[in-house]
Amino acid sequence: MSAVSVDRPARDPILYLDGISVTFDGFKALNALSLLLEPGEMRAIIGPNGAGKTTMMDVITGKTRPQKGTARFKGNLDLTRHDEATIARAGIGRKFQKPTVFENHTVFDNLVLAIAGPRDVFSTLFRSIKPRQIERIDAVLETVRLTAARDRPAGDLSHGQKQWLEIGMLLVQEPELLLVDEPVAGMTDLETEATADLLREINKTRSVMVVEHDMTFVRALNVKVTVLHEGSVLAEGSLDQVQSNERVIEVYLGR
Amino acid sequence: MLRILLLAFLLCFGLSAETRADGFDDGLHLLGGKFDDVERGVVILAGSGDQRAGAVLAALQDNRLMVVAGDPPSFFIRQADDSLLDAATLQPAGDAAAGAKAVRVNNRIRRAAEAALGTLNLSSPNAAIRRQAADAVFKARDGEALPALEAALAKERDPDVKAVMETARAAIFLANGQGDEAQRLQAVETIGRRGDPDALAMLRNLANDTSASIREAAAASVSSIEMRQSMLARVQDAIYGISLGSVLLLAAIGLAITFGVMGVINMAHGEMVMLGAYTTYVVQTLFVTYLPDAANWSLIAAVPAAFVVGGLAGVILERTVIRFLYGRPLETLLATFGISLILQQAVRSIFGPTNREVTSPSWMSGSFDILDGLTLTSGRLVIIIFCLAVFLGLLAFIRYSRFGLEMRAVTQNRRMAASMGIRTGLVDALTFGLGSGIAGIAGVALSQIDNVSPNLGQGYIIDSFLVVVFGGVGNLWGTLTGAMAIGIANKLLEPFTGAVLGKIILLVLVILFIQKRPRGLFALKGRAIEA
Amino acid sequence: MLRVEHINLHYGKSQALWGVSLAAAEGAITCVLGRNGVGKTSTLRAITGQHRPSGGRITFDGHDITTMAPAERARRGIAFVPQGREIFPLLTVKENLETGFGVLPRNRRRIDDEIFALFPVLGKMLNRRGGDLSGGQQQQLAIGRAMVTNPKLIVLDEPTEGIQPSIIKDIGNVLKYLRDQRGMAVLLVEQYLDFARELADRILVMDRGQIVLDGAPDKIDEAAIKAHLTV
Amino acid sequence: ADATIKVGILHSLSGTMAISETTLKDVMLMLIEQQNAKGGLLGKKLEAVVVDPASNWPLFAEKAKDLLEAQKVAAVFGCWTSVSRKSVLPVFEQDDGILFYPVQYEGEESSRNVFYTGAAPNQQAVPAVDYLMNEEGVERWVLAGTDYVYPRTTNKILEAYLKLKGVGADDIMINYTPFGQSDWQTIVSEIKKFGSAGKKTAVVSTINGDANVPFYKELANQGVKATDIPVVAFSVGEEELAGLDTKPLVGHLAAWNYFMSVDTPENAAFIKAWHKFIKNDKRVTNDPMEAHYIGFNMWVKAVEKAGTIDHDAVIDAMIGVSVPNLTGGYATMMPNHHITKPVLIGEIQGNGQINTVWETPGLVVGDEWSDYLEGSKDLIADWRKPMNCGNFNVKSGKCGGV
Amino acid sequence: MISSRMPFASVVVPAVLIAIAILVPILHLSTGTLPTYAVSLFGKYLCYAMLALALDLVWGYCGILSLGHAAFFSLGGYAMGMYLMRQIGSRGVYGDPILPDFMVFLNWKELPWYWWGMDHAWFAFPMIVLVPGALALVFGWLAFRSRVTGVYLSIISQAMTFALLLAFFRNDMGMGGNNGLTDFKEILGFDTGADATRSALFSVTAITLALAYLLCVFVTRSRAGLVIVAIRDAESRARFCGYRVEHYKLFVWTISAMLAGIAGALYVPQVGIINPSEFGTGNSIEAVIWVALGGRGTLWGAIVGAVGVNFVKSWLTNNFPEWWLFALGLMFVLVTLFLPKGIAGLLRLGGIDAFNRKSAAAEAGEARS
Ligand SMILES: Nc1ncnc2c1ncn2[C@@H]1O[C@H](COP(=O)(O)OP(=O)(O)OP(=O)(O)O)[C@@H](O)[C@H]1O
Ligand SMILES: Nc1ncnc2c1ncn2[C@@H]1O[C@H](COP(=O)(O)OP(=O)(O)OP(=O)(O)O)[C@@H](O)[C@H]1O
Ligand SMILES: [Mg+2]
Ligand SMILES: [Mg+2]
Repeated sequence: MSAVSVDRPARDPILYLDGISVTFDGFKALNALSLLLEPGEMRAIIGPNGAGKTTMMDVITGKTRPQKGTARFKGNLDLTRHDEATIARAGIGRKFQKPTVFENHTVFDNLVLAIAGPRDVFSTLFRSIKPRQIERIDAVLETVRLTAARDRPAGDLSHGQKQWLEIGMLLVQEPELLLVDEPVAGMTDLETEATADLLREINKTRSVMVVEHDMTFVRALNVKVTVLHEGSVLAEGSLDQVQSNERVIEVYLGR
Repeated sequence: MLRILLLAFLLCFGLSAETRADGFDDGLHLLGGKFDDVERGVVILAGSGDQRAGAVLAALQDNRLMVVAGDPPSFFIRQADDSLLDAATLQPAGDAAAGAKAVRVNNRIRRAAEAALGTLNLSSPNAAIRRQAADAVFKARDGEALPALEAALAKERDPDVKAVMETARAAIFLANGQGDEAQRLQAVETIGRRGDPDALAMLRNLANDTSASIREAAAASVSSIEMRQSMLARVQDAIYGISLGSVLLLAAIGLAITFGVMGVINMAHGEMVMLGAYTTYVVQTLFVTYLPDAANWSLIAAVPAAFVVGGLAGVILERTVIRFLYGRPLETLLATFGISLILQQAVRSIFGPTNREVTSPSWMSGSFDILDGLTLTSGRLVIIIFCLAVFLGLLAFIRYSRFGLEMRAVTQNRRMAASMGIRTGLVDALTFGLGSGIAGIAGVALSQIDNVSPNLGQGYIIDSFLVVVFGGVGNLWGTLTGAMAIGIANKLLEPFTGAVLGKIILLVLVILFIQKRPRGLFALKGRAIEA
Repeated sequence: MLRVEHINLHYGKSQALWGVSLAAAEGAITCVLGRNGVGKTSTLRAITGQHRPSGGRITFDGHDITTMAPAERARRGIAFVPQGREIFPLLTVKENLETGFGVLPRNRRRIDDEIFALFPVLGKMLNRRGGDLSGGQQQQLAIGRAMVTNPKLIVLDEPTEGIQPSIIKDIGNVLKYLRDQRGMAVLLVEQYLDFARELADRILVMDRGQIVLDGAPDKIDEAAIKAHLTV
Repeated sequence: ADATIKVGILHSLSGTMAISETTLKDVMLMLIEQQNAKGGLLGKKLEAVVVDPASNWPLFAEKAKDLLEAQKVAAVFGCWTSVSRKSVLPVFEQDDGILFYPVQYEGEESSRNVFYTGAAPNQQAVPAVDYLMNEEGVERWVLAGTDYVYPRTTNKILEAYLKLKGVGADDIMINYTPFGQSDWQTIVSEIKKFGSAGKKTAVVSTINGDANVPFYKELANQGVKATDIPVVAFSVGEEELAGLDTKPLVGHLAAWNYFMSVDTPENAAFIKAWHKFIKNDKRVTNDPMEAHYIGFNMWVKAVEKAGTIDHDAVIDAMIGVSVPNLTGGYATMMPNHHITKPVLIGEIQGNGQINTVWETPGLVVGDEWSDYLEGSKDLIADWRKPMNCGNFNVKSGKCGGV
Repeated sequence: MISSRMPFASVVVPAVLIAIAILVPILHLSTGTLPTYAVSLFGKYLCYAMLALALDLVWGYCGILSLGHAAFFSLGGYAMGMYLMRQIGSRGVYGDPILPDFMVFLNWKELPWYWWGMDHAWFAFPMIVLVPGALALVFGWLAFRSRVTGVYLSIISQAMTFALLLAFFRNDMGMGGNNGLTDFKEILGFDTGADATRSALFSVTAITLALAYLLCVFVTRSRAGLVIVAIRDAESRARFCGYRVEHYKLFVWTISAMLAGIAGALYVPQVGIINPSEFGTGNSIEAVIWVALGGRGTLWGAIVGAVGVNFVKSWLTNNFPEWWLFALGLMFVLVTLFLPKGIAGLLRLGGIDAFNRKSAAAEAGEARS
């Protein structure tokens, strides 16, 4: 178990995790995990089931408090100290592994809820949505191919459609850092390709962290890959590098 | 005072001039008169030394002495089997007893009879009766009983009874200023050993005693008793707390299943408890009519009966209403509220709106000393034990039985459980039945300490929910801890704040506590919950 | 073994399946493919009894099970690995596996070692609550749980979703093992075309609530499949 | 014009008070049936209008309004708790109705439209304390009650009275409990402790309703015997005892104006009729039932006297009306709208009955404004003309605050 | 949006309310066709409707099942009751110009501080919203901050109202104990018993209800309304969207408590008494039932539910005093079983059906072509 310790670079990384440990009833889900994401970078995270990928995202979004370690966003926001809402407002958006949408709201309203803008009671109470924003939503609906389902309750969508809706919500939220947990699970191969294109497109303006088990997809992203195992980083590098790593093959890819 | 003088006079007279043969008849005849006459009669009877006096006085005390008016009136003693004995001859009474009415007594007469019987019974061959008699003498602290007491003490072999008699003698010494200084000092010590409030009161009265040494001994004894008493008081409160906690627990266990495990906001829970209490009443009535000899054990028979009645009601309720509402927990609140109205009114229509009488069996009445000064009533003890037994049984059942596993699986994911081959309908019905059946059992216990009325359940519903939620929904240990914590806190607060304020403070504390632990004392943790 | 004949299925008033027919044979893997929202899960729901079809007939082992309760179907030998895992979150891994005992005779109630051999992580986490497992671990648990019941037909809804590559391979092997050694019928819903092609004895493609292609993997035209999987 | 005369019955048939009030509804139905059997009133049949205010106080007001305005009843018999009476009071005054209130209460009220047929504190509490003091030699007092107005007022009056009689503050313990209190362990043990100070101690209980059964069960279990510490209760009657095994409670006391055990021909006839009407010869009778019996007969007599059911006329005719009570005497309606009553002290028997052990030599007039309370000792009520006032201040010579 | 399915309700409901606010006094005072007791009775129903509306806002829209709304209702009621008590002045039975009667005979010497100022309408009326609002703010701040949700919140809100019930029962509280506050004489100088006052109170209630309804429509239709419903359905997801859930909850909760307070205040002069049993937990549950019966999550459903249930209850208690509990209980059960969306669901069914059939048919058409 080699914890890669990272010196703090001159320019603030967008995400800085150092020595993060999370323990559940004695079980170490994250073990002195350190990881660094540069602004504008896209990173793919892979690793065996239970390696701690989702838990890491939980830590970054403020859902889980680590017992040890530092987690900073853009150098100044201490992620271990703020709640989910603050962190989301600061510019971190997340797509969940299990699709979670607002089931009683229409697809359109789901996007309205996610769209960038002030989120305090006063503004939402007195300011209604602008035509420009509606256009944006409709554009995103096109992108995620849910235009036909615009006015249907999100709860009626199939599993995969919900995945797409969640991606759409991420798009309109316009966060600086996107955390995407298994975006192509339950998608067809062609959709997988489309998703990869979409993420690459997004990455032009934002930082992205993707968790995925689909190697074709990861390859299509063509970015640096970090392999987690048992709560810490096992390997890092290009996909080809890590794919040839013996340990990675042993614990993850299989022979 | 007058009474004592009179007694003293009569006793002296009676003792010195041998037993007056007609004392008994004089006394007996007076029993037919007004309260004052009766009281005089009691005193005369006690002094008569007659063999029959004991029987007559005992009968008088228990309202078993009957009179047929006349001049002189004739008296009869009603036996346990309702047959009558002639009081004067102690032979079975014939037609003479026709139209006999019970002799009216009041507390004064009961007290006089008790004191008189105490003196009379000091020489009873039965040790238990002697002990009782000595206790009565202790309570009356009647100086005139001293000679009889001394005589009895001299003969006494049983060490227990002897100790009680010595205490009684000590009390007489102290209360009436009898005995010499050494005896009185000895008495202070004896009484001090009792260490209870009675002793405290007696010793306090010695503060102005003529003898300095007695004053000092008494004062020392008083302060040590006071300290002990105030310590005991807290322990006593805690014991009461446990007892209250077990009542709360009993009322809440069923809800811990129907609400805690199944997630049904079961407003009819209280009515299931009520059904259990009414079952107890019905079972008792059946016993009294058909098996009067075993009536004392009807409560035992009521436990399974109440379980079946409550459980059946639960199963029916589940099959006809609740099962359509899974996944809509809040709607269950509405429907079960409606059911609770219906059940209450149904019971009101069937049994009438007034309370029903459920008697306590002899093995549940009375109280006993845990330590001297610390008492717990037997009924409460039985309830504590019963409650823990029910709790542990249920816990084991849920943990280790196949049904327990299926029950938990069904409540966590009904659809998937069905796909695993679990007959969810059956499991649901039985689970709800189990919870309701246990509520029924709680009703048996509550019938012992509370009203058996259509409103019985209403009194417990708020507390039950509070206990389950405070302990942490879905965790039986939480329910146990919650009930005990609330019970004990309540009883520790009560002496300081009074019952009303104590309860308010407790509620506020619970509210504040939930802020600290938003999922109760024994919160379920983990991803599944937080999502 | 399983025969689905012309079933329709409605959610409320909206229809999700339009006359779907398919069959799953003993000792064969039947694979259903299709885009998101075309009705794959709905078909499986009809088969496992979680949603009653509004028309058509389903027979299993020659018995009509169209309206049979899900638990009865399980008892007759249909096991289900649902989409979204549907783990019992507060039961331990062991207890999750044991829920399958209900359909077994008393003397057969044990968890085969092959399950732990296949999914070692389950053996390691026997006493952890199902809900606490990672997504992939849950998926493994769901498959293991279905195997416990020793079924005649095992129905899997996208079982590879969220599972690490090495285990996906293992799952493939398991399915083959179940088919070949146990002679089970396997009905598999997949999006992962390569995986499906490698395993399947027969491929069905769904689109908009209907079966649009049906045939052996080598007979069926790759381009036609792709066409239906594209938007 | 109407073929019948309507009589309103305003008793809770559901909710917490149903336990007490349902019986009173039944008694009223019986009395009305009996009156109709006698040929009705003013040549018309009486018709009972029963409503259910469901132990909900605002609902009492609503139902009262309905009875008076929509049903136009000639008189209403109803209420049990003080608060229900307080709730309907403005309605009766506004609509000029007639209410017969049959339950013992705290006094401090006199309305032109209400006839109080239950006991005022001086017809129950004070004589009971006298009895304990004189007959049982009690020197130390526990005043235990439910925390609401009736016990508060009664205890206030008793405290003043006891102090007047030379009882020291140390020898009085006052304890209040919430409604529906069901765990009495602490309080009973405190009472025991208080009572073991060497002075004869008694408990004066104004514990209300449902709380009594658990209280007495706890007394029995902790072995508090009447010969040691007698408990005298003002709200426990035969009906409440019916839910209890009274054998361990023999000798505890109750103070009322009527007991079922009273041996008079009127009472025997009443009990017989009651058993026949309710078709159950196990049912008991109690004091508020007698109060309704008296109230109803008074109203009948007053209507006959006035020759009309017109409210004003009947209200005026009521004063001075005298009817037999069930204990062998007469109840007379006084100008303050309270009636004369004998005060009986009884001891609980093993069979659930209460035997009279003491009785006031004559009848006691209900005293609406207590002589022992600061604010009310100067007030009197007299609804005869010309005074026609419920709170006349004898000091200032003015009627109330007006 | 939830409410957008019934857009015309937001016009119809206030219009109906305003219409009866005008019509009822006319019918009552000039033609006399409406008896006084009916006016007060319906006035009471409208107060309940406002309570139901308040509850629907927190429960139906925000998913907070409050079993403690009776507390806010009663506090508003007590504030009004205190004002009315002070208006009695020296007309009380003891003629004390300052102290209410219950204080006189329990020997209170002076007015406790919390009664100060309650004789002035300008001080007392704001208290009607401020007191329940403040309690809601404190309670809500504590509870929402530490993320107390679901049944835990329901039960502690019940504990809150139960504690208040016990507190107000105490005579030492200086609120009249069990007897509460009653025997009011006048409000703002008008005789509380006079027909004109009763009519006026009714109209004020109807208009207030209309305004409250519009306020609720505004809140639920706004974007904040969307957020509130989102919180109801997936609280933690809403957090990840960047919404401060506790602020939204606190906002809705406090508004709702204030509305409940106003409802209570209007209720008291119309029924003539406020007593601690109004705090009863049963009352809170009943209010929940009105909402559920009318249709949780539709504002007009809450109003219909409250008026409907209470009307039926009044009618049953008058006509079937022995059987009404059976009927009412059965009604609750049947409605839950057969009208899962309440009365509102029943009326809306037609609309939804049509919508679904159309879109399903459209899809089907596409699929076949
Ligand atoms: N609340 C919890 N209690 C106990 N164990 C937990 C808890 N949450 C997570 N774990 C454990 O922590 C480990 C990491 O889980 P995590 O969900 O982060 O894995 P992952 O890398 O996302 O896996 P996957 O690829 O399967 O989604 C797992 O072994 C899981 O069982
Ligand atoms: N519970 C439901 N209520 C209403 N409509 C539903 C429901 N579940 C699914 N649908 C609709 O039925 C159609 C088929 O859904 P289904 O879940 O069967 O798709 P699927 O083929 O399994 O898709 P995926 O690959 O995304 O899982 C979709 O249009 C979906 O929106
Ligand atoms: Mg994961
Ligand atoms: Mg699917």
